[in-house]
Amino acid sequence: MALERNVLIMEVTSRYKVRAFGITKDIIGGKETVVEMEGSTVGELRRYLVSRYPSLTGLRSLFIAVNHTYAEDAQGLSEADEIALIPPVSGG
Amino acid sequence: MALERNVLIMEVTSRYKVRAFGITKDIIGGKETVVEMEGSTVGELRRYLVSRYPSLTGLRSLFIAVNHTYAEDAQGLSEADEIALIPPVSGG
Amino acid sequence: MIKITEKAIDVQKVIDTACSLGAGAVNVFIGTVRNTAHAKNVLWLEYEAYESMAVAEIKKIVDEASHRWPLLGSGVSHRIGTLKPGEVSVVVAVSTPHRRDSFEACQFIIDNLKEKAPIWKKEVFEDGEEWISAQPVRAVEAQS
Amino acid sequence: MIKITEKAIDVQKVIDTACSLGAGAVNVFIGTVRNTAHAKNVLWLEYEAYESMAVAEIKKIVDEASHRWPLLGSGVSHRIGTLKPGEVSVVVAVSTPHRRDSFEACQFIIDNLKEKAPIWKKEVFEDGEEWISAQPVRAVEAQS
Repeated sequence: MALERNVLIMEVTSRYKVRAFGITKDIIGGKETVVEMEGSTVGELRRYLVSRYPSLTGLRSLFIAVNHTYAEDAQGLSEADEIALIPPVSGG
Repeated sequence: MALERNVLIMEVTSRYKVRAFGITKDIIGGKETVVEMEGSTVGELRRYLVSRYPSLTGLRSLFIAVNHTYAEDAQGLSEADEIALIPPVSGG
Repeated sequence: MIKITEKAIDVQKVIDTACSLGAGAVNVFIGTVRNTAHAKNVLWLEYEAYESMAVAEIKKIVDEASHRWPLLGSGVSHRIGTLKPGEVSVVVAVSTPHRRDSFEACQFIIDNLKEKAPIWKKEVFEDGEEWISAQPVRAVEAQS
Repeated sequence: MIKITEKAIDVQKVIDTACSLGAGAVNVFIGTVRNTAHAKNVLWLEYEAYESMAVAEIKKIVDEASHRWPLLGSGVSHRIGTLKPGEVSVVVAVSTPHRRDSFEACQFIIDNLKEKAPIWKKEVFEDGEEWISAQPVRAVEAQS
């Protein structure tokens, strides 16, 4: 615990809540996961998730939404953002 | 009457009932008119009607339907046919 | 189902007629009476049809559509008589397995119906009335 | 009106939302659950949505449509939860002064909704289930 607090103070590791929908719910095993990682962009989050859940690479596409909007990989993240995994959509 | 019967026997004059719709109802002054004329094609009927009701030439188009189908001018008519004037349609 | 009727059209019923369990797509066109025409207020419209021929012509159009697209069901209902602004004058509904076909087939049917079905409308204004598209001088204004 | 709902969609209500007295044309697209997919019998579908984002994305699409076409009214309702064959999954309705625009705008909205709205369906067969279009190998078969 002391170590973790120390890391947070150094602002190297961030903690993001990530919601999952459709097939990504099956892949990550739930509706939400918490990611603690170094890095603060959508692209970094994507690489982190793909390394933790390799099955994500089997999807036809994988977008990440930040605050209800499709996000580019370069976009920065803050811990308060609502982040979601968007596998290929199939509404209609 | 004697004359008329004589003419019919000679098969020169035919008697067609012609229904009218839309603006042609206003032009011929009713839902139906009876035409007695020499001639037995749609084209001849059209020329007869236009000479009797010159306002018909002011229409954007004028089709004649025979037995519920648009007819060409060369088509022959028989007295039993259901004949109708079709001014420009505007349904929908 | 092809119908010419003096009664208000039940849109849902026309849709139900067109639906099919094998269809994934239903497209519906609804024509309604606009409250203005040529910048004048329309009080009401009078629709008239040569009913037996109108049904026959619309049937030909629907048959042609079902040759061009994989129609699984269709319904066409056209109202006649007096219609006020906002009221439904015509409903065309078609169902197909996939959506693009449903749009194309529905548009084909309404486009051809407007061009060929012997149905006429007269617009009634405060200061007169007029059979739509009947005379050349009016033809340009009345396009819709 | 843009709505994501677990209840059966009342098609007429969506149409009513889209209607306008100045409109002459209403186009409606209705998506229904087909009873077969990939030549297998579909028992039911499970629809899931990221609701807040789905509403936001659909709103963007409708706004874009109203820049491109003279929309006088619109309504979009998408159902989620368990749907059986024949049930309505989505309704899009738009009204415009003239009919061509209504077809184009309605098709634009449903095409974009299917491409962008975060909504997912899982087909449930007798022998298994599958998230539609999720995996590359399925992508070709599942096009509709």
